[in-house]
Amino acid sequence: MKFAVIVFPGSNCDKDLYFAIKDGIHADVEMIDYRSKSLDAFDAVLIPGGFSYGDYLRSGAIAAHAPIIETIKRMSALGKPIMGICNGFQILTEIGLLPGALIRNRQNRFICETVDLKVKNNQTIFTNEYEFDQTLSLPVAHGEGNYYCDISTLKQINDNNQIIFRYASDINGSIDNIAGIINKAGNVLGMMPHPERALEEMLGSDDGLKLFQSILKSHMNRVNL
Amino acid sequence: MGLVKVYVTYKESILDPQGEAIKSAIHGMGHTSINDVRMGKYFELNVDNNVSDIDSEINLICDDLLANPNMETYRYEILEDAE
Amino acid sequence: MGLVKVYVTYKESILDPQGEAIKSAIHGMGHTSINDVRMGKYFELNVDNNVSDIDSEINLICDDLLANPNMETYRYEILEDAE
Amino acid sequence: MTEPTAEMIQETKLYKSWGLSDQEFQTISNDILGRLPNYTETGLFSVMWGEHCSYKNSKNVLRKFSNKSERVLAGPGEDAGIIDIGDNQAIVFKAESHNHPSAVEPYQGAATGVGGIIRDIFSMGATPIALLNSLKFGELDDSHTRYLAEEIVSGIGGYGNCIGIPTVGGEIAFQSRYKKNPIVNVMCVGLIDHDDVKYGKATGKDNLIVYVGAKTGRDGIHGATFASDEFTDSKSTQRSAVQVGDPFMEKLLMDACIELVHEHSDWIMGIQDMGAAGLVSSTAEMASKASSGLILELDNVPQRETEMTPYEIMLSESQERMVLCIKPEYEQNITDFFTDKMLDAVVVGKVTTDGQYKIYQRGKMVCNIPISGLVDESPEYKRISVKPDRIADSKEQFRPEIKSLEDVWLKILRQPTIASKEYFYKTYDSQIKANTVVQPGSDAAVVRIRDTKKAIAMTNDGNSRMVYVDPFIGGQMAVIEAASNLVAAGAIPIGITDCLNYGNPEKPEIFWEFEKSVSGMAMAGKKLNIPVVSGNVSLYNEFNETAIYPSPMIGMTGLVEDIDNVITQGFKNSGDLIYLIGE
Ligand SMILES: Nc1ncnc2c1ncn2[C@@H]1O[C@H](COP(=O)(O)OP(=O)(O)O)[C@@H](O)[C@H]1O
Repeated sequence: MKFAVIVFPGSNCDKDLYFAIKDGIHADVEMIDYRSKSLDAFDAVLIPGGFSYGDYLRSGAIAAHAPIIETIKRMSALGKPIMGICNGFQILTEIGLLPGALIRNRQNRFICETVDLKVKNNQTIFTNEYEFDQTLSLPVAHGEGNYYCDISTLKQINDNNQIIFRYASDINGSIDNIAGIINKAGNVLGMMPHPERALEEMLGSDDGLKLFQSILKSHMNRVNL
Repeated sequence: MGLVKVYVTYKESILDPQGEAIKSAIHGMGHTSINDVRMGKYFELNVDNNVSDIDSEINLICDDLLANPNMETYRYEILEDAE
Repeated sequence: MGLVKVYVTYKESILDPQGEAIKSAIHGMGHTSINDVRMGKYFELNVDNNVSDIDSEINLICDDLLANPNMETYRYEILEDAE
Repeated sequence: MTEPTAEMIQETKLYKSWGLSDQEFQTISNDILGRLPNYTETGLFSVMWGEHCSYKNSKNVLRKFSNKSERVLAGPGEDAGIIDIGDNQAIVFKAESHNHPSAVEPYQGAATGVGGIIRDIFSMGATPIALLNSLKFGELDDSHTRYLAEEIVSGIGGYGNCIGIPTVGGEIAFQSRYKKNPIVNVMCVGLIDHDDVKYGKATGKDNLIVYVGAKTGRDGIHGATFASDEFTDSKSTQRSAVQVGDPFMEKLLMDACIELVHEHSDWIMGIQDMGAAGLVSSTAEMASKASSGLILELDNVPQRETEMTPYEIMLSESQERMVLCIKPEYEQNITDFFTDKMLDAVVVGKVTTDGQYKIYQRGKMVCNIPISGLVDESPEYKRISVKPDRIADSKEQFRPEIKSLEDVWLKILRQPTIASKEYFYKTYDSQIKANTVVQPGSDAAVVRIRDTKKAIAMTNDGNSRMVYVDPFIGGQMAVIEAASNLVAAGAIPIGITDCLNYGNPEKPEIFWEFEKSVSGMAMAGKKLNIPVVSGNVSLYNEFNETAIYPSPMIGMTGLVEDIDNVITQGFKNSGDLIYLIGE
């Protein structure tokens, strides 16, 4: 299985994600420039955290107009797994692959800490290695991670089981403690916490590992069918 | 050259934590007659005069970039031939 | 209740990194008739009607908090009895 | 505006308002130039001979420090010190103060401080791996102090988080002397392979000087002189000395420079950041290190504003800019390389052999001075040193009377200076890059080095109250505390950087504090065999004539040979035994 890590100007968790795939699950991975025209060679697309274009204007707003976005949308239409972490999540909402928006933390400050979250849906290609309702300890680091959507959207994503992770407690004002959601088709995941920073006990937690393993396993299963 | 001023604010239903923080700072300074503060973004765009349909151009830019319709609204003014 | 709108912008000689980034994004989207973009802050303050000298109060708040005179300038409008 | 002529400058003593003394002006005119300097030249001398660039008041005190050990690869004089950590790897680190800018515009002042120290590290070719910061504010019951603290902390976080370097440690103290003159010291640590080290040299006839990064504007002109100036109420609207940081631009610049050094080392002879005193300081120092001369063409300097004068272009402290010295045959490669990274790179001059600094604008020569005079012949002062009365008087020892140990204990814990700083450091991304083994909250931060068993421990320390009471002992304690913190984390201390923050050195009692505390730090450093490889001096930290406490900050790094030996501060299990070791 081959992963692409998209590098926008200002992405800064790109290498962390690269190492997560290479050293964490020992799969093929390549860093892909935001100007690339094709992702045909890849089985999954990862959009890293960071401050694409400085997060100027609004996080993810300018990246949403980068050349590679059209290609990412095509990959999504093909049903390929696409995962955005932190700034990647913000970009996915900006380009409309995921509903809602990420607004400024309710406490009006950047927060960096390790928090508990619950797996609310383990029947996805991203979470099948976890137990339902399992508690994960994952780092967050964001200033605009407060998930917002209007009431009707909230009802929809609830009804469709699109809420994948919820914070165990309110950390930033996110509506219904939403920490991560998936699209209706089930191939695009966005989450604020950083699984790629939680792969080794030495760094505090290895709860992120199973997420990457899930993607790998889902792919293998499909390929083997 | 024309000047276009664009104002972008959070939708009313959305809590504005910056506005809240500023309000408490203002109250802390003793100005208790300020009941509410909302903070938004303000842009000045300098536009070539030869643009044919400036309204549609500005609306495009706002919808696609300057504001996120999921959470923000915008309005703008066009000042022809500003300094 | 009165509404006061405050606009804060960088002084001309100060770099506006956000404005620059937005400008290139706008150009990238094909709107090359936009020559320049500056980004500022926009505030809406709701003020009690019984304030005696609203101008001096707003000036104080702007000078001390909303703008830093070392790098920013501001202007404001008072809209009496706004919605 | 038409510039005053050389004669007018002499007559009106304009140079004085730029910080040059009569004596210094005479030396420049009579001994160095043999003529009167013009407006631009006077400006260049005034910043290069200012304390910030020339260390004229502190040089002879700084000589007390030892900067040698088996591990030192480069010491003071470079952008940052370099210390060997084995296996062909080294760490590069330095600290910098941004006190004055932060007092005037706390968010941007602190942010641009972080930006500046990061450039110092990657300009040597190193990859920054961690940031630290040492902050001193007034008492928190004051609303202006709370505003400064909030803004300064968000400025530091804003820049570091955006550029993607973890902020892993620091210290914060509160004391009323810092109310109008906060202390903002930032430190950056980088990692490098020995072969990749680059120095800021402009060497080799006809090699080209290339300007990379943000355009030059009128912001921050005379920032370096401003940094060595006292505050008073009347100066509270200093106009030109504030800059806005652009961490996004710096991220592009950083990644590009590191890649350039790694992949295309043969294209470049030297690389240097434009920090305090901008273009003049960077280029003149690069030429001085190689005993070269330089020609600069100002028309080629990317400018954000129109009609900038040579004085303004040379002294501007616009942020996020670098200077390279390259071989002419690679000019096209270099411009293409940077264009691909969304950065402007333009040739603005070339290296000569005559030792002169020649600057042209619109075909006209606007400056022609010997580089040695500008850089190396800056004056050096030995200020008068007098022991303050308060110290002579301190025979009367204060004896605290403790009625309830519990009350006192709680009272101490409630002191903002003692209490947890989590509220602040939680706003710093301390984990980015996924290497932070020990995050803020323990004695020292520990960052592992990927693909090795090694890690680097680091800390910032300095108790200014202690230094105020006894500068010599307080200086020693700063070094000892930092070393203990590193040892407690499982590391061997290997190097020191410092920020020396004091009041006006022309006041004998202040100078005494400075001298004595440096002696204390130097002695402790020598005893423990920890060299001082870089640092920064910030003098004139006063508000309305009242100086801050003498506030040296020790930034220390340590080497963990085996990451399995890293220890954190907290008690681990109930039932574990507690030992008290030492006297
Ligand atoms: N400005 C700061 N930035 C990051 N971390 C900080 C800052 N101030 C304090 N800390 C962290 O808080 C912890 C306690 O700091 P401090 O009170 O100075 O401890 P000590 O006196 O034991 O060295 C340390 O881990 C330190 O790195």
